[in-house]
Amino acid sequence: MSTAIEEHVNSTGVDNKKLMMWIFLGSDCLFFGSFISTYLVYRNRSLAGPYPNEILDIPITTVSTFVLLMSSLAMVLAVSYVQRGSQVIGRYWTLATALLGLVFMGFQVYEFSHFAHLGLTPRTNIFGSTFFVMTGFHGGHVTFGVIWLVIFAISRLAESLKQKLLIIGSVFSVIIAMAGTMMTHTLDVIPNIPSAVAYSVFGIGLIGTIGSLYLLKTSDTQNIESIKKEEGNLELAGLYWHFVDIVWIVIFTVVYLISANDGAPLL
Amino acid sequence: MKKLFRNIWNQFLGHSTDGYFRVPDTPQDLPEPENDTPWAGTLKLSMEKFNKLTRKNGHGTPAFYAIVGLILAVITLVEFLIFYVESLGVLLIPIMLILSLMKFVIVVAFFMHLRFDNKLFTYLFFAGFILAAVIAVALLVLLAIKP
Amino acid sequence: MTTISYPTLIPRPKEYVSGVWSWLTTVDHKKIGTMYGVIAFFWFLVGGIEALLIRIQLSGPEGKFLTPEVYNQVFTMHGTTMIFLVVMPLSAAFFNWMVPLMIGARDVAFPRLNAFSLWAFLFGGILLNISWFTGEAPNAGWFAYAPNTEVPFNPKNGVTYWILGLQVLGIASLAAGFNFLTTIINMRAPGMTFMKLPVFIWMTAVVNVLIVLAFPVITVALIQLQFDRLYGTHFFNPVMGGDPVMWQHMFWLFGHPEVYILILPAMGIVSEVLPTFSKKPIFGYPFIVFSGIGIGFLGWFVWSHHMFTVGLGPAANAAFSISTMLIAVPTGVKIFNWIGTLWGGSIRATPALLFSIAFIGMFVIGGLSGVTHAAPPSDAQQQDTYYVVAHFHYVLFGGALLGLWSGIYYWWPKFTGKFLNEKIGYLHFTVVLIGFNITFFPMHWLGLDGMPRRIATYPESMGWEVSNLVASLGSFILGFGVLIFIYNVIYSRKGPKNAGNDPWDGRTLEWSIPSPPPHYNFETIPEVKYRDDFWYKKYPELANESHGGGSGSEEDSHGESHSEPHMPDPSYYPLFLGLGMSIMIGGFIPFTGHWIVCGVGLAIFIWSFLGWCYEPVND
Amino acid sequence: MTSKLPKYLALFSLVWVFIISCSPQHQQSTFANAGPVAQQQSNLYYLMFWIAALIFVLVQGALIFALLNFRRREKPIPGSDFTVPDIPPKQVHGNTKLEIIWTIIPALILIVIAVPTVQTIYDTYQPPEDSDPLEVVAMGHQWWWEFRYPDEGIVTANELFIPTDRPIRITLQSQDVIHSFWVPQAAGKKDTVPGNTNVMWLQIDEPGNYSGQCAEFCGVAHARMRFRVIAEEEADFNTWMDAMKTPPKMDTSDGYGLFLAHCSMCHSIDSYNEGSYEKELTMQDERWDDWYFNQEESVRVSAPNLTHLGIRSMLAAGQKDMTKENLITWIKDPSEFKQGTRMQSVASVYKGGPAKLEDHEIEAIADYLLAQIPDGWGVVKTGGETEEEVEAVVWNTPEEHGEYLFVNQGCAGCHSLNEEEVIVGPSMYGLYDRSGDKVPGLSAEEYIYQSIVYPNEYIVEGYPANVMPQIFINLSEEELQALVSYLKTIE
Repeated sequence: MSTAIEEHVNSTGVDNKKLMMWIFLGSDCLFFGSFISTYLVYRNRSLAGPYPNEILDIPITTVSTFVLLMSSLAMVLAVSYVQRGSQVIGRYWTLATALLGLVFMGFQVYEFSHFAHLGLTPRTNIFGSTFFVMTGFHGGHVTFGVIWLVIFAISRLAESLKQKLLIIGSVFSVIIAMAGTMMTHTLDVIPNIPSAVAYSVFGIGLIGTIGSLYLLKTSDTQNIESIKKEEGNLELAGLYWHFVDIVWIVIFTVVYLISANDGAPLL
Repeated sequence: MKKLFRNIWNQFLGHSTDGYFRVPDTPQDLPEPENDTPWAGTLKLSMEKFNKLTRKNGHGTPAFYAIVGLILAVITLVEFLIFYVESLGVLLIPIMLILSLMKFVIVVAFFMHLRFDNKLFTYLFFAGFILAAVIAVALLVLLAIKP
Repeated sequence: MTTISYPTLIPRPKEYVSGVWSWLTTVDHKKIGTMYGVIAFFWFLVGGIEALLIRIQLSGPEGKFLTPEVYNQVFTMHGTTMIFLVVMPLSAAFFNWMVPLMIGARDVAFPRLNAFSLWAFLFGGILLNISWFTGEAPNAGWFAYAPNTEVPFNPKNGVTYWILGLQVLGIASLAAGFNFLTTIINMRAPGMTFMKLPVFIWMTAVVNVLIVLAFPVITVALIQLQFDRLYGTHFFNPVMGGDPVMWQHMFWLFGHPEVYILILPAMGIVSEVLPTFSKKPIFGYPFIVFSGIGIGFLGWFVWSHHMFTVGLGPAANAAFSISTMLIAVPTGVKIFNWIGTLWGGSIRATPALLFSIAFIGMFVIGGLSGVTHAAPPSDAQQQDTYYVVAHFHYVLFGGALLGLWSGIYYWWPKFTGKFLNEKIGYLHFTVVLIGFNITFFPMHWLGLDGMPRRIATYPESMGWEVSNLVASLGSFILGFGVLIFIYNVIYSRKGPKNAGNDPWDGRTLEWSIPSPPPHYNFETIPEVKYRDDFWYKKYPELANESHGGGSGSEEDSHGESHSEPHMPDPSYYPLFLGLGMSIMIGGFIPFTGHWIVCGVGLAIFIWSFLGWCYEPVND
Repeated sequence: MTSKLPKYLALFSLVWVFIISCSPQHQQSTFANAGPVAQQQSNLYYLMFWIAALIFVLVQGALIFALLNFRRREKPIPGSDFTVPDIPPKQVHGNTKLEIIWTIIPALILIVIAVPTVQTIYDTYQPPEDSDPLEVVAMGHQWWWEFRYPDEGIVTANELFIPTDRPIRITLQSQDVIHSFWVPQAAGKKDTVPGNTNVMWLQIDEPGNYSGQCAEFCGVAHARMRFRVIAEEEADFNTWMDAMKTPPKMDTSDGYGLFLAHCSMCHSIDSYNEGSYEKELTMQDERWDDWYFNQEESVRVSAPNLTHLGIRSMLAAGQKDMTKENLITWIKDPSEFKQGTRMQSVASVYKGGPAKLEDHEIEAIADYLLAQIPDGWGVVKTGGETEEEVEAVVWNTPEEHGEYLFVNQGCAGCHSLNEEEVIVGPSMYGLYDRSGDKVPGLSAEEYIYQSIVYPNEYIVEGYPANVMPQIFINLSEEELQALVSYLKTIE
């Protein structure tokens, strides 16, 4: 039975999904490009403190940048091993990537909470608005990537359903705890978001359902075709993850290295 | 003159003659380095090393990726150190931009395999990236100028 | 193949469902295209009624037909509807129908994603229009200039509806953009190199590149405005250091490519219709293609010409003025090439051709008036007046919509196997063209006579009464023309199947298959040797004088499997994913209990996402 | 034949529409140029128009010619039974030379347009260097215009007086949303963007009234945001400027008190005094802040300065002529002329509906406002009203005098005499008893005196600052003392 249309007609010899991933990344460049442009345009325009030079902590962020870079390294190793056929080693590296991603998110949660503690929230000034919304959306990308990678990793690593649920459960409770901390510290100053609880419930619902049902599925379909598909998908996840990394490279440069000394605007 | 530039460009980017971003399969495919340039020998040597580290089908060895990762880490460290050099003044911004652009290119070229992959991807991705950069610069210029 | 056991929670439709569900669950690009067309036409009627309301209000001085508040809502929704719910999706209907047929593919690259973008478009439009029923329709113009859209000046939810509706529509457009680009790049029939693509496909590719690159910008701007409105940030709030000009830049960075997103598909259609009905290949194919690409490219560097009066300074104004004028060059090249195509041809004046000719004629008027406000000093008198209204209606109605109508008359036999009645078609064409010119031509004068846009009423002594009355009368003639078209559709639907596979003596691949096409389109994927391959297969003797390819395919001819083509099965999940996403996004509008709505949407979203994951690998 | 008829119809209707539209030029016509800026702008337009007209004729001509000339004809061959067969025409794919020509020609035409365009951009950007421009600040408000003459210290609204034959440099500002300043006969428009300051210039050569309008969509009453530019000879203009600094005749009618009680929180009426320019600027900012940051409860918002309203010709941002009937209608229910005004939605005397005033009170306010004309200015017709006899009132005691003033100066509009009743300001009940220890160092009398003259020096807890008008400083010393002694008696 001849099936998948894309296998028959393929003008350029590349996979449709990979092609679309690259188009998506090109498009996402504009997405983050717009956020970064906004940040740059609004540099030095805050009318009230705290200003970047009172808030930003370069050493800590350098460490978190390093962590994200290393997660990229882990990611490329994961893809490399899986493509050479070393499924298990590849999955370990995938898990390592996800964990490094989690650590990076931890840094971000700390940073958000700390800033809120120092009096900088999205509502404080224009620096707060641009900073939180931009890094927040980057953090959202990271979170999505971590979920994607964890599901990949455990689809092979864990043997029983019980183990899978255990791993996925623990990773997700970490994410939920982080999100909860972030909400309570920074975002609950935003009046329209009711409470961290509602978000955590949404989060548990979303993640739990996706996770467990996906697991049920993958345990059913361990055949050659699905492995092939997973390999392809891991490569896509890798592209996505590296993209998140390079976005952070730019944000780190623009927000931290270049403008960390910005004080009150000279009017 | 034009030919010389094209040669350097091809060597630098590893274009094969058919215009694809593809590392030549064997060192013999490399164009002969020109003897009258002082760096010719170095280039050949490093390309051999590079080809040894990257496999034919466009996937690097773990060692290769580890080296790339190390380079990235070092650049980050350098950035961190430069940040505290106070005498730089205005120069800080271009230096930082160049360093981070290096990191950016390294990740895209090697981790995302863009250097070894179909050049179509390069066009698609950099269409977005360059446009985003142009927009950022244009907005900065437009909103910074107050008549 | 292993059989997969499905959890009962996530059902799949049977392979051949019928009735309503066959439409709701379809992933077939032709059915999706049809639905795009029907839904967009429904919105066209809605937007048209809004336009008539505007014209009634303005038909005389001191109009009391609408209150200023309602008037603002009507013109905002008219603009938003016509751009996002009519012209874009009508173009998308043609993309859906024609892209696979013209490149010789059996479907688009991601059929389910395609269905998803249809449903997201439908629900996005509904979300936007729900605001009418809560009495809070958006009232700040389709451009939504901050700070008029910030809470202090606009405390009702209208602008929030607008923001979130546009986000959903943006997701729909992006999904479609990724899909069509992948399809065009990767699913061309063997031998069909880029320079052998039909011009319409080229324009589709350019449009989708623009969509993919421009929509993220407006997405970010909308996110920022949404945070301003709902969560108290200060992106566009001048009191806290935000800059309203930044909104304008971001909006027009999207908005100007958007203009080309609207017009280029029509240009593509015209470039298909003219050669067919003059029995000549398109004149200067590479120039037509590259000027299309040039327009798309230059479209990125002219956005500030919408902002000449904002005070960017003389240098920026001069730079953007010149870059804007540059666009006239590729546009002119296109127009001359179209005339060149007609020249010396054997022209058959069907309604499709007449609409295409009218497209060129009206578009020239719109283009020339466009040049007059590419010059900032002259634009200072024209900006925000009815002169601009006249200009962009000549481009978007006289241009885009006439072009799309041309496409409808041209491809209707392919869609349905029946012709649209030609006599009624002439009548439709005449009434629309006359009504259109009577409506919009006086607006040139009104604008130069000092009548600003977006005013709900005007005093008696201004001397604008006659022209406004004429325009209002014209708008009803125009509306009558649309009714004629509807009658034509109904009339033709009742008629017999009278169109063969190739009723117009067509040139491109879609005419080589039955009308309407089978669900798998091509029994065997055709091998392409020439540009306009089908034409030269019919008239091999003409191929000698051609230079539209002919050097043979550079690519290897693929081995073709001749088994019965298997197409992807229908699926519930694109529909429910779109529904869940729209409900979830709509749940951000701050009405009482909106988080519950958001949660319900999220639940539907998750369920359908999972269902989607369970779809078989090979479809 | 059938297919030709529609074309002629179309052509005919086009011509008809064109003739109908091109009626004579009107008051906002961009062709009736009154000054050099508008002149240059329309010169550029004419240049482009004629080039465009030429291209239009050529392209449409070629199009129609091609359509008519290259029709597929299946006509019979004369003298035979055969028709000309439908053979495909010569398959022409293109012509590179032709393509290059029609790429270059438009480019050349565009150069012809671009050069004068850039020149005009720079020419119309700044007033000529050797000129002595009059500085004016135009502020767009929702939905009216404020005009300031910083060099002269004059603030006015909705009517911009300018001298002829002299460049006017206009600084454009806004606090609320984006508006656009446009006097079509004088110059193209430019936006007033909050947070950004724009500059434009114009010049008018002939004396006269020129109408202008906000051209950027700015909310509900956008269509009603008009204004008028009144160009006068230099001498007449100077007369006007002097008049703006001359106070009107002293007026202590009922209308004055009612105005103070209900209108003076937002509208200044005394900008002829020394130093009132700076005061008005601060007051306007305070009103704006009060509304912006406190929208739920605010009763104040930026409002037009009404000084010498009697000499203005238009009412409600250029909506109606300034007659007594119109003014009464306007005060009674602003939405008659203009829906959505901030006055109606914010001020406590309206709060969304018609004015909570008796008809005779409204009439009194209208009379009072129309009587606001500089002393010595020509007599203004106020709808046929004759001057009323003002009865001489004699007071026996300062307390009686004070009571009269309390009612007629508008104090009673905000301050009640009953315990615990709050109208706007604090109740005056038992004032004397609690005044002594409010401010250390001030006796009760001194404190009351200060609170009347400088109300912001001390604000009673629970009441907003800057609400009480700071105009009682204009009362005579005798009147102030009378007020104080009256207030002491309220127990």
